[in-house]
Amino acid sequence: MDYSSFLQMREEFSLIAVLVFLLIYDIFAGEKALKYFQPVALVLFAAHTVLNCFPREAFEVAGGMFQYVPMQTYVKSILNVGTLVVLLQAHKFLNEDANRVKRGEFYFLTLSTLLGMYFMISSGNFLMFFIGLETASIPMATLVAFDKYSRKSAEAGAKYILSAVFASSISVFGISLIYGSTGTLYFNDLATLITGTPLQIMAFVFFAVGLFFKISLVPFHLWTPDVYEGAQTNITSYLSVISKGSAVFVLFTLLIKVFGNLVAQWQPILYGLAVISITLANVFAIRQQNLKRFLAFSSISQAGYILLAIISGSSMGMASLVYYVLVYMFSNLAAFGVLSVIEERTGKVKLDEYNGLYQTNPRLSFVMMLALFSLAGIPPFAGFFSKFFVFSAAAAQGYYVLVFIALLNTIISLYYYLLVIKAMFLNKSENPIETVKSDIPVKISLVICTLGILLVGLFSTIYTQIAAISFGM
Amino acid sequence: MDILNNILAGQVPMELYLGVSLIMFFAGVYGFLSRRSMLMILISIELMLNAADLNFVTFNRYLFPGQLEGFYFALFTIAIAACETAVAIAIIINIYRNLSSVEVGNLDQMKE
Amino acid sequence: MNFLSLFVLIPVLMMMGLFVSCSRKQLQIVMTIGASLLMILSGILTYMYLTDRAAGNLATMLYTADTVWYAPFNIHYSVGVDGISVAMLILSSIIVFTGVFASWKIDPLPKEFFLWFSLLSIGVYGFFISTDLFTMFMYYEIALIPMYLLIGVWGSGNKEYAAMKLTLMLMGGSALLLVGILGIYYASGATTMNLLEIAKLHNIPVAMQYYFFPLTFMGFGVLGAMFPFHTWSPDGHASAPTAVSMLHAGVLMKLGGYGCFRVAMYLMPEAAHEMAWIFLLLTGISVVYGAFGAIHQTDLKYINAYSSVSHCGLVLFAILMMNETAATGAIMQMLSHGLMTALFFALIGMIYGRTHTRDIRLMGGLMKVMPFLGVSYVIAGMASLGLPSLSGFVAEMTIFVGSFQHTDTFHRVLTIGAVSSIVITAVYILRVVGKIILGPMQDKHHEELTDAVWYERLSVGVLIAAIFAMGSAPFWISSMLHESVIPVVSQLIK
Amino acid sequence: MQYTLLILVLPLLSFIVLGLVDSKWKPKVAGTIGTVVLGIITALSYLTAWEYFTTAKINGVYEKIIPMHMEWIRFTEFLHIDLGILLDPISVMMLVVITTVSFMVNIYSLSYMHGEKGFQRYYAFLSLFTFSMLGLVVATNIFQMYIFWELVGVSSFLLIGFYYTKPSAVAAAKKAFIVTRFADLFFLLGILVLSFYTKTFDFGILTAEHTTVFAGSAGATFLGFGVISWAMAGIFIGGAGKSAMFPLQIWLPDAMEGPTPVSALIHAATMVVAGVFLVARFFPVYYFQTPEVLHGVAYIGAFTALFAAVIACVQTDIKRVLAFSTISQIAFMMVALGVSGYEGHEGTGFMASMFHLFTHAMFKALLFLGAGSVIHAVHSNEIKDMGGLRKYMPITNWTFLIACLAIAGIPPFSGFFSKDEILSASYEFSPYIGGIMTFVAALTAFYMFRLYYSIFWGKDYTVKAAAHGHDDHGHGHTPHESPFAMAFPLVFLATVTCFAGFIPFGKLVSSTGADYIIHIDSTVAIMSVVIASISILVATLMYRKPSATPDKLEKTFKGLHTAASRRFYIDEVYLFITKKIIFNSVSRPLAWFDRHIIDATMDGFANTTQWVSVRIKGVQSGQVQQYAYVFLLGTLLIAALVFFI
Repeated sequence: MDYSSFLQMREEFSLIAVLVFLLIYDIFAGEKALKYFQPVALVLFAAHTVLNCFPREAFEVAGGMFQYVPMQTYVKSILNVGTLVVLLQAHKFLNEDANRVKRGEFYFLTLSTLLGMYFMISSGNFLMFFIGLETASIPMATLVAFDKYSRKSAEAGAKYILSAVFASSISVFGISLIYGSTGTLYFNDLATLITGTPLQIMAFVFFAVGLFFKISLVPFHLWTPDVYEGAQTNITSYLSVISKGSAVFVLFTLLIKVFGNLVAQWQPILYGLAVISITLANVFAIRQQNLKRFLAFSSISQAGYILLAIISGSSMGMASLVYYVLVYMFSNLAAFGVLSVIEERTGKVKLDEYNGLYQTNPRLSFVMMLALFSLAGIPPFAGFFSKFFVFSAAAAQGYYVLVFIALLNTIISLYYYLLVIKAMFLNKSENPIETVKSDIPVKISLVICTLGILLVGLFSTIYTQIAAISFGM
Repeated sequence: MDILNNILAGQVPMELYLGVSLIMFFAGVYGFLSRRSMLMILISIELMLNAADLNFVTFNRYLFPGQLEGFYFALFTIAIAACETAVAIAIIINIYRNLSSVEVGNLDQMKE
Repeated sequence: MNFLSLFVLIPVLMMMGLFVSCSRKQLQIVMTIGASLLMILSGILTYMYLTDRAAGNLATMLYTADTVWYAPFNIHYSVGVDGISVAMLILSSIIVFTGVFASWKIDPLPKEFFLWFSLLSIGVYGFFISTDLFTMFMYYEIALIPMYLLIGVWGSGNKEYAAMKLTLMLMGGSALLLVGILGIYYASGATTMNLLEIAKLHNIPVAMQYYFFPLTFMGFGVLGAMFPFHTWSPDGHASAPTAVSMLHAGVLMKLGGYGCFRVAMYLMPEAAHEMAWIFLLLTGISVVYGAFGAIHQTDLKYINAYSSVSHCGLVLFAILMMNETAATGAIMQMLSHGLMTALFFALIGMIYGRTHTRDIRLMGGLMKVMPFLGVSYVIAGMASLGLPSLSGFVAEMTIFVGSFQHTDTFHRVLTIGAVSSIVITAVYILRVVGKIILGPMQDKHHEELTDAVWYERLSVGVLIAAIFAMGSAPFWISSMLHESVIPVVSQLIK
Repeated sequence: MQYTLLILVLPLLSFIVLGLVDSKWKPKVAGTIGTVVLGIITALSYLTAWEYFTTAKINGVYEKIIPMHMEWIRFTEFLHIDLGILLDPISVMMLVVITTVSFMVNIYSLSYMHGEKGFQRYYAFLSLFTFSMLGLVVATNIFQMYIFWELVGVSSFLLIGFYYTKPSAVAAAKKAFIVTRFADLFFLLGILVLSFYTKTFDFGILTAEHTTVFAGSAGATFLGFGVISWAMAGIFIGGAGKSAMFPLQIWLPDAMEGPTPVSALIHAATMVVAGVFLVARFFPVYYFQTPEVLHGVAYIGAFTALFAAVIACVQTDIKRVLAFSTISQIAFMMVALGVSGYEGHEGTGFMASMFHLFTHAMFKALLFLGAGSVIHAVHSNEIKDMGGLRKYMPITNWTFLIACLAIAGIPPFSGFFSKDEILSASYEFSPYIGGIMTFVAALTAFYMFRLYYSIFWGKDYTVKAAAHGHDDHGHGHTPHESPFAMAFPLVFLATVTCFAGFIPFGKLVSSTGADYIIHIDSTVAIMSVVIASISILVATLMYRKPSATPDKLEKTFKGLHTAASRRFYIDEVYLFITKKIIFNSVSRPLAWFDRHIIDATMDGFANTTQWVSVRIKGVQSGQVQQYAYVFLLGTLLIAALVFFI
């Protein structure tokens, strides 16, 4: 066997190299060298991001265990950028005395989950997929419970790990049934072997809920707000964007590649899930006082919108999905970034504590507003374009009613996004949040996000690039 | 009686294994839903995962004897389950430190 | 780069200029220069348009330019103008210009105010120059959102409720609209988003039109304050700051009528024919209902908002009559209503700024202390109730005559109903004029009030001049519009 | 005759200039500008009239001349509003009337309005009015007429509300505008219907004798009447609104809140006869196409004449008396049109109507100016504050008397000639109408002389003023004759009134344009003179000296008297309709409906969402086992649905 073909898994090896280097650095470096740990880590990761952002020819490794298509480069790059932004935002948090000793772990765990996602995305076999999935979710639990002195964090960690394991066991059970009915775990073979027998449908449902859990669709979403609230804000943002982004992409590829024959089954399922996810999450969101919970519900409804792209099952859907994830990443990370800065410095996360924020922190409020407008789908921000494309993809397949329901929901979502904007800009406060000073990495991260929000929509090249290779999906 | 004879003859039919695994799986589910202690819940999850492993192994042995995919999957699952348990136990210990209890019902600070 | 894009570019540059300016004076300079440039630009455009038309250029749209934007969706950035857009651009420029002066001393946060104001004008201008469904929709939404903050921060009264209501209802409209637009795009074969090309294809199946026509029409109709989706208008306009009310009632509501005409009717003529009667009833109700609603109000802005419901209802009403004259009248009514309602809101804002009340029961005899504003108010009122030589008359008469030429009795009877609104209009206009401008002084404190200052006079003066100009010399604008509605109407008659 | 354009343009310019400069110029300058402009256009009008009546006759018929014409706005292929000047006998006659009266009023106002705040504005408005009214009469098409019709309405509104701080003036202005606007609605609808069937607005085409434009409407009926009848009825209602025909007369008495010269100009001589002019303009259409409507005009006119005359007998405000008298006299003109035939002798009514319009304009303006002079002197409108003024104001006294005699129909004053023609036309049409009109003529004579005696005779003036102590102006103030600027118009108009009857009017104005020889029907003439004389005599007996007879009569016919002095409660009916029905029963519920149904529905969506949000918060219980439970249920539900659907 020619192992040299393994070298084609460039992204993964590059990430492993970063990972291992940082682990060794953290363990063996002296006190003085550790000062530069974060800058080194960030630079390394940035280099990794830049080096791996060019798509290559499609290939397979290990007999189809690992399958690469160019689109994955984009997805992975999006995840890379997102992770980089999260790391930048976490810079200050990790420099605090209590956390300094743990920052090696933080990087290691974060990058491990990312590695898991890489494998999940590129998997060509259910075993590979499952390993990737678990690699992505188990370290995540430790990240959620990162602050070991906080009860909330511990509670969130427990909830996350229990729910995640519960979901993955159901999922594994489903995989086992698939195996039983077909005799193979390779995606390439499965595509023809899955013919729609009742057992296979059952297996599909069992398997799929595991991913629905990851994407946090209603009714598999209940863990989301609690975990988002309990976890440290930067981790929440990681969870909400990177973890979810990889899962939706995988869901789409699996539905097309593996379960293409079950399209008559999964389209109505997704239809229903999209409707209730969007609606219920929105209804929950309007009442939230804690901004992290609020964004949790918002991200659930965003996931519902993404389903509109998946449901179309077309290459246009694929392109709009990836684009949506990209835009969603910028917007959500911007919102979480502002949130984390303020929580970090003042400990305030309640909606009414944000009253009058514009008076004291005009720039942060402005970024927050852009992010929320983008999430709500208001032009000229990128969110408008991504929503439009997603709707367009669904409408192209004739799902006008679904699009209509989703659009009606945008009204509700606009309402609660405006509640935050109202708090920041309109409401007056006796003691507003004091002016906070954000450090340079956070500033960079917010600038990246803002530029993303402003420019990704207006410059069509990004979408056209994505769309150009979505046909080879 | 055929089944019993078969079993006695050392030829256990596949359905029986699958039945056991199904019972294990739902026992695990039931345990997850009803147990108070987080440790018991973890054990229930192990049951569920093991049920899946049993499925893999059974299918491999009975239906596709020429290959090893199911066995491998079971092996990997066991390993992953171990990781999960390790992390979960760590978190439960952390919970215990914070709450002096491992009752899952106490995890209700964040809701609505 | 097509020179039409300057209409969008100038506000963008204005925003940049505002961003770097640091004193009120600088803000004012930036805004004045920008608004004047826009005025000049629309003047030049009008001149060029008229000369080109006179030279025999018969294209549906002039100065078209087309740049591919999102190729996979056939989204192009395509611009072009015909007489209707030219008219609307003039209107927008006038109102932006006067709006700047009407909010000369806006407080607090002038910088932010003008920034949002400029963003709003980007939306408005962009909408009118676009010929692409997507960009049109995009600009439409761009124009909606600044409203929230403009009303919420700088408004008065129950502003937060009003701002929220306005934004959400208009978003509701745009939700309907987006489905309609997607439907149009895909039902026409998903080959182009360009209005003109879709119209040329004319291949949307009639069965599909039955779904998408009402969606599109209602979507735009919400912004056009069509009954029963008009309730955002009274609250929203009442709470908005002066310049925003002006721009919103004056231009933004016209987006609704323009869109109904340009998109809904133009692209789906068969359904328009079949379903017009439903909307005719609704808009007919708007016309009368708005007028009656205005009679009972006591807040000046509410009165004007209901009057806008009535007048804008007339716009949609006329469009649905589907003949050239009525359609021309509709566009003229848009212009005329835009001008006079802007004038109204400007005056109300100025009066409110002095008396700190808008309740007509608490004011009286203001003519005595502020003759300029008083006279202007009377002129605005007269324009609104359709006095000849002011703009309202020509517009309304074109609509009435046009509508009445409809061969169907049902339409003519409806027209009679709509015509009756002119009496009701007179009633509420005169009620207000009689109450606050004329009559004895109600409040002793009002004796000390002062008349308008120069920037207010400028703002009001420009609007009045425009109203007079349109009212006394309607022929050129009427013929400019007339030849531009022909493509749409001929599509409908086919 | 291009210069006729100047007749329109000059007052417009004068309005714009005076309106813009407002109080920046001295009152005197503004007044002079206004008056001089009026003087010029009066001269031009006379020139026009002279030139027209001397040259425009072709084959014995006066032709229509259109010296100026432009397209203003085009609606459809056929329909377009033009602005132009149409000269024909009636419009030329109107030019003369309007400019003359307006000129007189301008001169008069120089003194009457002296020292008023807003003097410049007043002159601006007067110019505006003159412009609009002139535009109305020279209109070449019905829409041009409608345009100026509205402008006239608004200038009337502005002038009635000239004393804008006075609530009653504002209310009166509003009322006038809204009532006429209501009538204009029907006018407009009439135009719309008419133009829909005839495809033209043009008077020339519509009123041509053998026109074919009505062919298209043949057989088209609505509720049993031809559509053209409806259209022409609508147009008549428009005219009735302006001319204060029953039941739209209510605004005119209130309009007396305006300055008295304005009443003279607008509400006596010119604007109020616009309705008559309108019917006259459309006379061929009425006559040939819709005779039933024309008869309706006659009946409504007759009723109005009687109705107004009865009320005029009991009013105590001198301007109100004159106002009702105006209504009554305009009704005379309407009747005359209504009963008129078309050609030759048949056309008496038309000619008489125009003639009466002309004479009435002069003597009614004179009456109002005279009344203004009196009011100027005693600072009151009420009859009871006057009396015995003949000693103080001889010129006013004499001119007023001449006007009274004219309106009463005593020869040789102008009113006699025109009224006599009307009466004889009425008798030819129907003896009943004739009888009613004669009775009205008698009433006219009675109430005019009641008025005349109450002002200039009766009790001595100063006594009353003293008795009426609270009147600050009246107290201790001796009335004196008005200055020259006021006296001159009185004298001028009186002169005209004396001699206008001898103008060979029939030669100038007739329904066909051909000569019409006036011949006085001696029976009718003698009868009317006798009856008028008797009425005057009765009035003389009752009012010349203070006597108890009026009070006694008042007591005897208490019901009638009260009803008449309350104007037969028509105002109350209107108030009921507007206040109770429109405002309280339509508008208020509508506002409520808007707020609590429509708006509440929209809010309801929001509130429902909020409510649901609160209700379902229990789902998010915080218990991880419950989450798993929901998770499992969701899975099984999906599985079940996939299998069973």
